[in-house]
Parts: sequence; structure tokens; C-alpha cells
Amino acid sequence: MSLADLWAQHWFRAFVTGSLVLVFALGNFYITLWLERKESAWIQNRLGPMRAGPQGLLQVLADLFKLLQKEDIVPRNVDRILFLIAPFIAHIPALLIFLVVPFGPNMVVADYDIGIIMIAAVTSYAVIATFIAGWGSNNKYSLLGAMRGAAQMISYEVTLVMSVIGVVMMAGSLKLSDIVLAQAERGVLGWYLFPQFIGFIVYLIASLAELNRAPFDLMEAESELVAGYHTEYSGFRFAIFLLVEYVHMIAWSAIAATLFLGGWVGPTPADIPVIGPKLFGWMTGPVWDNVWGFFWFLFKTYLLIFILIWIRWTFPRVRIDQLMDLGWKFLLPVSLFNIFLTGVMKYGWNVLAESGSPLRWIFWLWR
Amino acid sequence: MQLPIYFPLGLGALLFGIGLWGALTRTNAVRILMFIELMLNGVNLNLMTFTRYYYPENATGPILTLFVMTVAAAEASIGLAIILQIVRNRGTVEVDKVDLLKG
Amino acid sequence: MEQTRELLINMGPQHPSTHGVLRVLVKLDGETITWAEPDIGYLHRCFEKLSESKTYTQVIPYTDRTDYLSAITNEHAFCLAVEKLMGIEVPERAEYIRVMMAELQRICSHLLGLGAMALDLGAVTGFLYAWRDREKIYSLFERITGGRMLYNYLRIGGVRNDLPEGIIGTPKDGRDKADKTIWGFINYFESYVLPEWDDLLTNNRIFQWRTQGVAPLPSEVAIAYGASGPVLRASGVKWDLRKNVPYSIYDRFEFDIPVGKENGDCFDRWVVRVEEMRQSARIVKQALQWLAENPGDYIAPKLPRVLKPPKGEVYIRYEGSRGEVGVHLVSDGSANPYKVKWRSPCFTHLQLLPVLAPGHKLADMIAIIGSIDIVLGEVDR
Amino acid sequence: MTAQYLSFGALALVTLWSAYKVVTARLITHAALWMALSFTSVSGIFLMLQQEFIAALQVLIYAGAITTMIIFAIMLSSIREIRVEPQEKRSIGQRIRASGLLAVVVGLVFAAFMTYVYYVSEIPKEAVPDAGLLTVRQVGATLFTRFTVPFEVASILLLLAMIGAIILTAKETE
Repeated sequence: MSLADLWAQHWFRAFVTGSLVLVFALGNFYITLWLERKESAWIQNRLGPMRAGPQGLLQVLADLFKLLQKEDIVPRNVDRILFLIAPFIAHIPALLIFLVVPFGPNMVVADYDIGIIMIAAVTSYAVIATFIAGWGSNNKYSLLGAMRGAAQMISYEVTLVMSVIGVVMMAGSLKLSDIVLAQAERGVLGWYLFPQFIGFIVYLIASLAELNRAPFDLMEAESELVAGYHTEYSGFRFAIFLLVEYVHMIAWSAIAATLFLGGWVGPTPADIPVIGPKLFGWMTGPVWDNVWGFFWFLFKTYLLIFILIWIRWTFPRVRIDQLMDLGWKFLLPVSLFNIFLTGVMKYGWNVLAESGSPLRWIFWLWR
Repeated sequence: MQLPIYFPLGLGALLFGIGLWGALTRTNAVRILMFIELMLNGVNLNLMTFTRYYYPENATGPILTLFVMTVAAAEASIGLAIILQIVRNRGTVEVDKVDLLKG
Repeated sequence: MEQTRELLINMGPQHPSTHGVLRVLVKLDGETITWAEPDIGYLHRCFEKLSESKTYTQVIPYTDRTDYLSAITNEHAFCLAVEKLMGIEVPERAEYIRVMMAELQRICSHLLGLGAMALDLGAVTGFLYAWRDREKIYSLFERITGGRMLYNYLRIGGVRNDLPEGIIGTPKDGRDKADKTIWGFINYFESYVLPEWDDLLTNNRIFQWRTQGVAPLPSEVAIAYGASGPVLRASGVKWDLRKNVPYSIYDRFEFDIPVGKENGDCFDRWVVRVEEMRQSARIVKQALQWLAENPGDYIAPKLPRVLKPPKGEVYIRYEGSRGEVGVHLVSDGSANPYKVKWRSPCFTHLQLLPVLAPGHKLADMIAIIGSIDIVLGEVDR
Repeated sequence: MTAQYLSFGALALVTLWSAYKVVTARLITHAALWMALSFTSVSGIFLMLQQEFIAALQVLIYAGAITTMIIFAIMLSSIREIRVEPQEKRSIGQRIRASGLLAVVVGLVFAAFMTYVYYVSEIPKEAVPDAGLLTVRQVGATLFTRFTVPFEVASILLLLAMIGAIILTAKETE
């Protein structure tokens, strides 16, 4: 095969997988938005959307149509080009993250060696998009929201990466599929949720801040800044911001599921003792592995999304200085301590496992 | 990699050139900082090109680039802090107006 | 040394956090407020002037609309003023009904105030919980008065109608969803709602971060600015007109005056309100007991169709939901009041904003507005 | 072959155009955003050079951290100079300088110089085949063995820069 063909193949593959990622993101955006409405209604003793479709399933569609047919208002005195492109730039990080996420044993778009660094890297565009939207709107609320958002996201990105380093230390790889495989070998108790419990909690809090969701939704704090950086947006541009917000949430939950909850690892019907192999023996092979992997991946992701929504509708919003204090003075030291702890424990296991000392069971979780 | 080496090298040189041009013609301190970053980018590009073409198994190139980035980050933070101080004290970001030492 | 330029921000009049159509001008240095000034008058409806062309009975619906979240207490204050002016004796049963309604209204009003403050601080769920419970009070009021929000229920000398059959109910433990009586509500409220508020917000760490130490109001400043009601009590002053200057039949009830710490901050104002709801529930329970034990149908004295109070003036101090409601009534002997002066606590409390806000963050601003719990209908009148 | 040229061409074009716009953009915020675009496309070229690690770091540090820092500095430095930059009457010399001719000249001189150095140096003139690329693991291993001391020095440098920046920008409180 000539090199030209190879490159063409690359482009083709990029196109196809990119489309698939887009479809995945949009489909889950739909479900997540519906879930958020239903769950918030459930928490608040309401019914939530009920009219459009069974259990309001079509409500999101109706709302999107409403937003799409609205007039696309571009206020005067805005920085026109920046104002127009900001929603699309906001897309970049949200969708790029899915490139490295393993959806199943063989379902990953680009299995980079540097998966986690790449995630951290593309997230920085979210800051720029926020800034573009806030500054381009030429509105004080937007600008304040954008400044807050940028400060918040920059601070919490540090914490986020630090909280993940423990996982990287344990798996010995930055590649997400390697991390999943490492967890698969260790069984359910070996999922990094348990040895990296501190890391997981810190990750959860920091990702809330990174996502700008309550209790850290300071940049769009509706009671003080109207709608923060997207105050001036309306119609489908606003819809796109909404989309980005939720796709982002799915992405961060997917990463958390991959890093801490074992990703696509999970039992299949064939694993049921006694009757499993007989009844569901045919459910094996690469295709079925991927199907079940995808199922478990989705299940774990939605579990985390559920928790994120739950948190959002329970807590009040923190203040900007408290947010910064929490990030820099508490979460960052804690995640650094987690790195230290992981190092010590892993070293302890390595040393003691050879000698066969009974003390080694203290370090067993970090093996 | 079948791309002739002149392509990325030339790109790096041009990037450096644009950075230098800007740094010499513009007076806004923040902008000058940006041009310095552009120039460093050109340098990095060259470094990585040579690494990729001739020493693909040697980690020295990427590490050197890493250090360049480290220095760039440090420089940017300190530089911007100094600029902020200048703005606070003198009310301008134009470097040719910050001439207190001139008789 | 040149400082960073201050940013002038305009909150309102159409802004999601200002309660009603309040406009606040805020100067920000970064995120810190250096100057704040409320700009009022967007909801001015000439209540006081309008009253001069109405008969005394016709003024009552207008009083509903001053503090529209606490209508009964306003009606009560106005009726008390007219009754004092004319020397009318109010039937005992009517007094109890009035007090019960006023205290239920206080619960209702505090629920909204607390819920709105929670919403401002980002806790949407708290707001909807408040809404849910307020709805129950509204349903009760609808059965009693026919109106849900603005009742026009009190009459000079009494109330318009007696309580409907079977609305009082019986005391029970715990929550009974089918129990649609006042007792049912009180049981539910005490055993379910109040602990829920404590769990959801009062003991919530983030909520405490947001409110504790924010905008402390020393008692002397509070007194100097004429603060009253929960705002004054949160600053540690044990001052409640129901106890200190008893009116109506409040001297027959047992209840406590909750007070905050020495320097009442937003959290104290919150806690005082929650505590006040508990005390109001106590008063309602006592009133219900009396009403159940003393049935009767004498609820209003026979009065002439057109009331013509004697020449003179009268001032009534009334502990409304948000503070001291003052009614200064001047009569020239005709059928219409010569002057109705309405002293509204919200207007007074709003003047605290420029004192409380500077030095705090922008996000604290909304906590402050929420914690002094203003109703623009009363500020502008 | 063509696909590769096309990719490189597109990336190079974006890089150069955005770098040019950094110099000529009227608003300094626009300049900062163009700079971010330039950094991004350079990272794309790093990807073409199969240096994923450096590409990610390029985005992380340049497009992420430094751009944001510069944007913050712009926001904090002066509101006046964000919107309008002083438009002065230009002399012919200034116009020539502003035209970007200098960029081309300087760039070409550099390119020529580098080609010269390249030919006189002892660098092997034959490109090695694609086999055996660096992994992050190798970079890490080298960084923490051969380059331990420079690594520590760099860390200290960053720490000092951080402390310095904080001290410089912290408002004096009484």
C-alpha cells in the first residue's frame, strides 16, 4: 500500500470515527439532558416534563427545535467574529476528549500513549472559548463570568491532573486503555476507586469545578451574573453552549469511569456461575465483548452523571474566593498527599511482597 | 516521514522571523512577550524536527523542548507580573514610555 | 499609584437575583464591592395617596398589596389602627382567627424569604421545597378566605367569615398526606419541614460558608438604621412588638423571641427566620386549641355601613413578617382617611444595603439582599 | 504523499497566517487569540512529526497556560488599551517595517543560516527510517536519570517564578 493510500485511509478513518463520536455525544447529550430534568424534578418533588412523549422523553427535542427556530440575535457593539465562533470553539475540548476514551475492549478512536496529558491539554481550549464568549459579548456580566470561569478552570485543572497522577502511578501508563486493562487484571476490589479513593473524591470535586456545574457554577451564577459568559447568546448558539456543557459532563464522567471504575470492565452473562457458560456461551467473541464492554462503560458513566446531577440539585453555590481557597489550599495539597501515599504504599508492597512478610497485606490494595 | 526536512525547518525559521519582527516593531509590553513566545515556538519546532529526522530514539530533544517550555512559562509569569506592576505604577504598557532611567 | 479601575455594575431592575424590580448600582474592584446603592421606585403604586379617596373598608385590599407576601399582617395592622381610632371591641373568636391567620402568614412569608435566599445562593431545591410548603398554606387560606395570595379577609372589627367546617383538624404525630387541615399542616410542618430545612441548608457546610460572617450588622448600627423584625433580632436585640408592645391578644400566647449573636450576619438572619417559623407554629397551635375548645359564630360586631371615625390620629406598631409595620392614620371625621402613612420595614432595611455591602464580594451582595428579605411592593408602596 | 503535503501545508499556512496576525491585529486580545491558534497549529505539526508528548505539552503549556495568563494580564493591565491601540502617523520606514517585509527577510536569513550550519555540521545528512520512535516512558526515564539535575533546576526555576509572580502582583495590604 502506498503512503498516499495510508494517509487517505487515515483521513477516512478520522472522518468515520469522528462522526461516530459526534453521534455518541449527541445521543448521550439528549439522554443526559432528559435525565437532568427528570432527576431534578424527582429531587424537588415535581414530575418534570410529562407532556412531550412518554415521561417527557421528547421534551428535549421540542426545546431544541424551539431554540433552533429562534432568531439568531447578534447584539450591536459585540466583537462580531469572536461572538459568532465562541460556541464552536467551546465544542473542541468537549468532543476531543472522547478521542482517547476506550468505549470497549477495541473501541477507542485514537489510543494515544499520552491519553491523560492529551485530555488535560485539550481542556485548556474550554478556557479560551469561555474567554472569547465573555469578551466578545462586550457585556460586563459576560466579562466577569468569563474572568471567573478562566480563573476557576485554570486552578482546578491543576488539581484535576494531580488527582489522576495516583492512577497513572498505579497503572504505570498514561494510556487510558492500559489503565483499564490494568484494572481488569485486579478484579473489582482492585479498581482504582478503592486504592485511589482520595484521588477519586478530589477528581469528582475538581471535575465539578471544571465543568462549571453547581456548586461551582460561578461563571454562570444566574443570581449574580444573569447567565455569565453566555448572557448575550440566544437561539441555537445558546443551544450549542448547552450542548457543550452536557457533552463536557459526559466526557468527564466517562473519564472518571475509565480511570477509577474500571471502564468497560464488567461481568458478562457468560460469567454467571453454573448456568452462565451453558446458556450464554454464545455471547462471547470480540463483538460481544465490545457490546458488553460498551454496556458497562455506559452504565458506569451514567452512574457518575447521576451523582453529578444529584450534587447539582442539592448544594448551594460557593463564592469565588471560597472556591479558590478550596482548590488551592485544600484539594491540591490533598491530591499531592495522595500521590505521596500512593508512592509509599506501592513501594511498601514491592518491598514486602518479595519477603513474604504478613505486613504486606496492609499494602495489598496498592499492589 | 517523507516530508523534506526543509519544510518544518523553514516554518520554524519563518515563525522565528515573524516573532522577531513583531518584537522589534511593537511597543506594547504584553505583545512583546507574545512575540517572544512565538520565537520560542519556532525554536522548539526546529529542535523537534532535528530530533525526529536524525535522532528519533534519543530523548534529549524532547527534554530540551520541555525545558524551553518550562522557561517560557516561568518567563511569561514573571514577565506579566512585572508588566502588571509597571501598569500599576506608571499606567502604561508601552515599553518606550517606561523610560525613567533615561536622564 | 494608579489602582485598577472600578467596574460599575447595574443589578436590576430586571435581574434574576433582585427580589422584584429592585435596581442596585454596584461598584466593583475586581470582585469586591466598594459601593452599593439601591435605586427604588419601579413598583410605586401611590398606595398612600390612593387610600385617601377610599373608605376605610376599601383601603383593606390595598394594604394586601403593599407587602403582598404577607397580606394578612398588613390587613391586621390597618384594622387595628381603625379599631383603635374608633374604639371598636373585636370579638374574641375573631381575635384568635386573626392571630392564627397572621402567624400562618408569617410562616408562609418566611418560607418564601428563606427559599428565595436559598435560590439566590444557588440552592434551587430549597426554593422549590419552600414553594411546595407554601402551596399547602395557600390551599388552606383559599378554603378559609377564598383568595390565595391577596385575601381581603379581615374586616374592621372582626373577620369576614368564620372558619369553614372541619378545617381545624386534630393534633397528630408525623406526616399525614391526606390530612388537609390546619393541624395537619402544622404536624407536617413541625415534624417534616423544619428538620428538612436544617438538613438541607442550615447545617450544610457550603451554605454556612456562604452566609456565616457575611455582612455582620452590629446591634447599634441596626438600631441606628431603624432595623426591626428578624433583621434586628438577628443582631442580638431581643425586641419583638408582639412581646414588648403587645397588641391584639398576643399577651395570651406562649412563645420565645429567637435572637442571633451579637453581630448578626446573614446566617443569623437565616436562623432567626427558621426559628421564628417554629415559634409561629407554636402560636398557631395554641390558637387552634382555643378555637377548637370555644366554638361560636360571633366574629364581627355590627357596624354602620360607612365608617366615620372621629377626628384624630392614631399610630399602630405591628410586628409584620419582615419587621415593624407602622400605620399612621389621620382622620378628619369624614368617610375617607385624611392620611394613611405606611411605615414599611423593607424600605428601612433596604437602606442598610450601602452599609452592609461594601467590602464583600459580588456574590455576597445577593446573600445580603436575600437575608434582609425585602419585598419591593412594600419598599415602593 | 500528497495528503501529507496537504496536511503540512494547511498547518503551516495557519501557523504563519496567525503569527502574522499576532503582529498586525489591532486589538491586543485578538492578538492573544491568534497566538493561541498559532500555538495550536504548531502542535499539529508536532503531531505530524510523531511527537505526541510534545504536541500535548505544547497545547497544555502554550495554548492553555500562557495564553490564558496573557489574557488575564491584558484584562488586568488596562481597560483602555484593550479596545483601542494608538494609531500614529507612520513614516515610510515604519510602513516598511509594518508591512511584514522584515519578517520574510529575517526568516529567510535565518533559514539560510541554518541550512549553512546544517551542512557544515556533523549531523548525518540521511534521515533515519521511521522505526523505533520514542515513547513517553523513554522520555520520562531519561528525564529522571540523565537529566535529574536539570529537571530539579527547572522545578526550582518554576517555583521561584511562581513565588516571584505572587509577590510582584500581590496587593500591598497594610
